[in-house]
Amino acid sequence: MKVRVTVMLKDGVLDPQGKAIAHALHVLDFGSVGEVRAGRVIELEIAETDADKARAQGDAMARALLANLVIEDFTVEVVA
Amino acid sequence: MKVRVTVMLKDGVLDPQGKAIAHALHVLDFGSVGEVRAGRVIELEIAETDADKARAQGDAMARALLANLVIEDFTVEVVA
Amino acid sequence: MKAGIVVFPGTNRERDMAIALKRVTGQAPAMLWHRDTTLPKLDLIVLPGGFSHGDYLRCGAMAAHAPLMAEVRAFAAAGGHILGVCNGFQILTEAQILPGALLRNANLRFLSQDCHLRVERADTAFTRLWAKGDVFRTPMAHGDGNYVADPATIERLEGEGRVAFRYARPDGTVAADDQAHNPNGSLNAIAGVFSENLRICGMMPHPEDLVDPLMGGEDGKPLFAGLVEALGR
Amino acid sequence: MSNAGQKTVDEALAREFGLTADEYGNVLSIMGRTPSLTELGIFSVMWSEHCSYKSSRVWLKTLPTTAPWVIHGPGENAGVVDIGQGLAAIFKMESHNHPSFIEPYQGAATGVGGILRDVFTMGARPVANLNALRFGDPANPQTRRIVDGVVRGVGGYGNCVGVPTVGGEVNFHPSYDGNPLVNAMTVGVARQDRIFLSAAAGLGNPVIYVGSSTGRDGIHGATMSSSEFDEDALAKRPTVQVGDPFVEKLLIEACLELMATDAIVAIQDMGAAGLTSSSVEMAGKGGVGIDLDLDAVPQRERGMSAYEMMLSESQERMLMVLRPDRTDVARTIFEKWELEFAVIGHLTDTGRIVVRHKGAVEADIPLAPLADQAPLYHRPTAPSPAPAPLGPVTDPVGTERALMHLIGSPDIASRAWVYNQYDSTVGGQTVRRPGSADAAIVKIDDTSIGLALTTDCTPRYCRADARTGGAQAVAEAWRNITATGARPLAVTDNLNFGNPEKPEVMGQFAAAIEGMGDACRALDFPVVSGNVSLYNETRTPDGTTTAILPTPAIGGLGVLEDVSQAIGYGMQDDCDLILVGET
Ligand SMILES: Nc1ncnc2c1ncn2[C@@H]1O[C@H](COP(=O)(O)OP(=O)(O)O)[C@@H](O)[C@H]1O
Repeated sequence: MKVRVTVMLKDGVLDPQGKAIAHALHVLDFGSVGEVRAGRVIELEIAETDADKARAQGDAMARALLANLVIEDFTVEVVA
Repeated sequence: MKVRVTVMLKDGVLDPQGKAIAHALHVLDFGSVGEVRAGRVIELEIAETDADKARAQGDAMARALLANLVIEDFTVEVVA
Repeated sequence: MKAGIVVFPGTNRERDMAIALKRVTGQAPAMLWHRDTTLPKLDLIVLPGGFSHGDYLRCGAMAAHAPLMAEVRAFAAAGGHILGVCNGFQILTEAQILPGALLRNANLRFLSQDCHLRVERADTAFTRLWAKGDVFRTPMAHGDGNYVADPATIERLEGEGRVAFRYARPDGTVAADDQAHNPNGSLNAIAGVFSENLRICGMMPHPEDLVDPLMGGEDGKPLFAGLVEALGR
Repeated sequence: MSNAGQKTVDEALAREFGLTADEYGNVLSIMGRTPSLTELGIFSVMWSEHCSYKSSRVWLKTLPTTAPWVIHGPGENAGVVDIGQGLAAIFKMESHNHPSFIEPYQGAATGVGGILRDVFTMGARPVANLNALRFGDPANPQTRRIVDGVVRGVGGYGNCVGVPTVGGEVNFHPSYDGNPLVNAMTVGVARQDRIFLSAAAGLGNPVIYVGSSTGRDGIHGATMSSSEFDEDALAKRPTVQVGDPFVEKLLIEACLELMATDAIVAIQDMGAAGLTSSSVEMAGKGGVGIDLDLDAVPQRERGMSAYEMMLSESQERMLMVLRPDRTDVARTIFEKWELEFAVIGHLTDTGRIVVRHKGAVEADIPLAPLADQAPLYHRPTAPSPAPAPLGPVTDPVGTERALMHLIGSPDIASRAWVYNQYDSTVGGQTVRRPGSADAAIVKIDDTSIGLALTTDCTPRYCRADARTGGAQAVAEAWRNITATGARPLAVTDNLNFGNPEKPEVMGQFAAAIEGMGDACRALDFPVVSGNVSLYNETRTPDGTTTAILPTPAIGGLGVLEDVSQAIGYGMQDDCDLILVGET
C-alpha cells in the first residue's frame, strides 16, 4: 500500500519558508494570498495489504524519524 | 479558503532524499518499506469563497512559483 | 585529554576538528565510525560539522539514530563531556540530548561568513578561558542554524543559565532582531546551549576553523585549550 | 542484433542524433552494415562536439602544454603539476552551461559534481573549488532566477561534499541572456607516486561500476550541449539530471580509501555520455577490447534498454579496472560506504567494445576507428570587425558620480552576496578567503606549501580583440598569482564560444587561442587541462541567434613554498600606496 505522511511545523513555530513564499507570491501579484505554511510530504510504499496496519506503520515511522515532534506535527493518510 | 499544493519530483527523476529516507527506515527496522519519494507541501490561505476559483488560483501559483515544472509535478486540493 | 570524533557518512569537518584538537593536546584524536557499537575510553566526544546523510529529511535526523549514538547517550548519562558543532549540534538536538531544534536560516540562504559570539558564562569546561561577556570571532557555515524551542524550554534555558553563546555585535551588544548580527534569526540570538549538567555543549559556528594565525586568527582556540585544562592533557 | 520495437536506423535518425550525412557515411563504412540503435547512439555521443572536440582540436594542439614541472598535460582527466615535497596539484575547469540554462540549480550543482570527479578519479583529495559565472543583463527578469539557482546550486553541491569554494568571478552581459556560463574548477592534491590514470590494461581484468545506480537521466546530454538552443530546449527538459552531493562525498572517501591499496589498474569517472565515453576511452587508451554485460548494471528504473543505459548521464558513477585478486578488497570498501559495486564486464584482446543485454549483443564496434576516424574539422574563420575607436574621453557627470557609478556596477560591485553562500573555510586550510587577496590561498595540510588559485577573463576585451583578450586573461591570472607572492605554475582553461560553424565565431576562437598561447609561452605558464564549450548562443526576438561574448576563462594555479609568506590586499595602517607600471 502507499502511505503519505505530511509533516508541518507546529502552530506557533515561525515558518521562514512559508513567509518567504507568501512574500514572493505577493510580488507576483497573487494579492489574495494570506498565510502560507510550508511542509514536507513523504510517500512510502509499504508491503502491507491492510489499510489500518499500513497507517499504523506510517504513524510509527513518522514518530521514529519522519517528523521532529519538538517542532513538527504530522498526519498519515493511506493513498493507495 | 485553504488550498494545499503538493509538489513531487517527476517519475524517473532521481530523488536523493527519498533514497536516503528509505535507507534510514530500513536501518530502523521498518523492513516493509519499499520505494520512498520525498516532496513538499505548501498550504495557502486564499481570500476566496468559491472552491473552484481557489483551486484555479492554487494551480496558477504552483505554475508561477511553487513547483519547478522542469523536474516536478504538482497537485492542488482545496482543504477547507 | 583523550578525545574522539564521530564520523557519519557525509560528515566533512572532522579533519578541521582533528587539527584543532591536535594543536592543543599534541595528540591526534580517535576517529569513531557511526556504525561502531563500543567506545574507547574517552574524556571528550566531538560531533563535528558536515552534512550527515546529506542533511536530507532534516539536518542530523538520520545520524541521531546511528548505532554509535546509543553509546554517546550512555556516555552523556555517565557525565561525559560532549561537544557538538554545526551538524553535530543539529544531531544532538535531533537525538534530544540537547533541547530545541535548528530550522532553516531566516533568509533561507546558506551563510558562510564570520560572526561574533558573546560568552554567556565562564564556569564551564568549554568556556573557562573566557570571562563572561567576552566576545570572540568565529566563522559560521550553515543553512540551518536558526535556533528555536518552545517558550517553556527557552524560559528554562535562560533561567538555568544554559545559553552558552549568543550572536553579538563586536562590542558585545546582542540584538536578536538585527539580521546583520543575528544572521540566521535564532531565538534570543542563541548560538549555543548547554545540557543541564553543563557538560554537553552544542553550537552552530566553527571555532575549530580559527585556531591558527595563518588562517586568520586564534579566536576559537580558548575553547579547546579550556577543555584541555578542564579534562587534562 | 535485437532492434525489436526500436526506431529504424537510417540517415534521418542519425541526423536527429546530431551526426551529419558524411559522418553517418563514415559510420556505415566502419561497421560494414547498418548500425543498431545502441551503436548509433555510441557513435553519436563519441563524435559529438562535446566528446570529440571536432571543431577545436586543431587549434587546441597549438597551445603550449609542457614545462619541467608538468607531470601530465591535457589528455588525462585533469592536469597534474609538481608542487614540491613529492606532491602534485591536479586541476581542471569544466563547463555546465546548457544544463544550467534549463535548470539552474541542478545544472550548476551537477557541474560542480562532474569536475570534482575528474580530479579525485586521478587520486587527488579535492582541496578547493572555484567557479567562473556569466549571466545576462541584470535588468532581465530571467537573469535573477538563473543567478539565484546557479549560485545556490554551486553552493549546495560544494558545501555538502565539504570542499571549500575559495574563489571565482561573476560578469553580466545581455549576450548571456539565453545562455549563462557556469564554469567550475576543482583543485586536488595527491602524492606524485599515487596518481591514477584511465588507460585500461590486463586481459580478463574485471570492469567495475561503482557509485549511484543508473536511471534515464540526461540521455543525449552530450549531443544537446553541443547544439544551439532552440524551441526544443523546452521539450528536452525532462532529461535534466539531479545531483546527489551526499553520494559524491561517499564516492570521494571510498575511492581514496581504495586508492591507498594496489587494487586499481585504471579508473575514470562517468561524465557526459556516461558508460559509453568512460568504457570507450578507457579501453581505447589502453589499446584493449572491452565486453560489457548490461544486466549487471545497477539500475534505478525498470525496463531500461541497452541504448538508454549506454547513454544515461546519471551522476556520481565511476568505472574502474581492478586487479582480479583485489576485487573483494574493493567490494568491502564500497559496501562500507554503502555505494553500488558491480562487476559489469572484463577486458578482452579483440580491440572491440561488445555490449550485451538480455542475451543479445546490442553493440559490437571496433574501437580504433571509433577514435581515429572521429571527425576533425578545419572550420573556416573570419576576422571580427574591429570595434569603432572610442571617442575622446569626456566627463559629463564628474569624477565623484563616475566613481559611484563604477563601484555600483554589477560587474564591479562586491561579490560577498555570492561567496557568502559558499563554505570557504571547510577543511581548515583556507589562508586567504574570497575577497581578501588577488588569488585565493589554500594550505596543504601537514606541509608548509600553499596553492594560489584564481579564475580570470574579461569577455568584453575578447570581443574587442579576441587575440589580445585571450592573452590578457592569461596575463591577469599570472598577475593575480604573483600578487600573492606565489610562483605561477600552470593554467586550465574553459573556452566558451558561440556556434563554430559561423566563421566569425571560429575566428574569435582561433584568435583567442593564439593570444592565450603567446601569453602562456611568454610567461612559462603552460596549459595542462581544459574544456571547450561551443554553440553558446542567445536567441533574439527576431529568431536569429547571437553568440555570447567570446569567453576563454582561465584558471590559474601557483605555489608558495612557505605559505606564511602569502600576501593579501588588506591595507595596513602604516603603508604607502605605490603604483607600478604606466597608466
Ligand atoms: N563566483 C564566485 N565564487 C566564489 N568567489 C567569487 C566569485 N566571484 C567572485 N568571487 C570572489 O570575490 C572576490 C572579488 O572578485 P572580483 O571582483 O572578480 O575580484 P578581482 O578583480 O580582484 O579578481 C575575489 O576574491 C573572488 O575570488
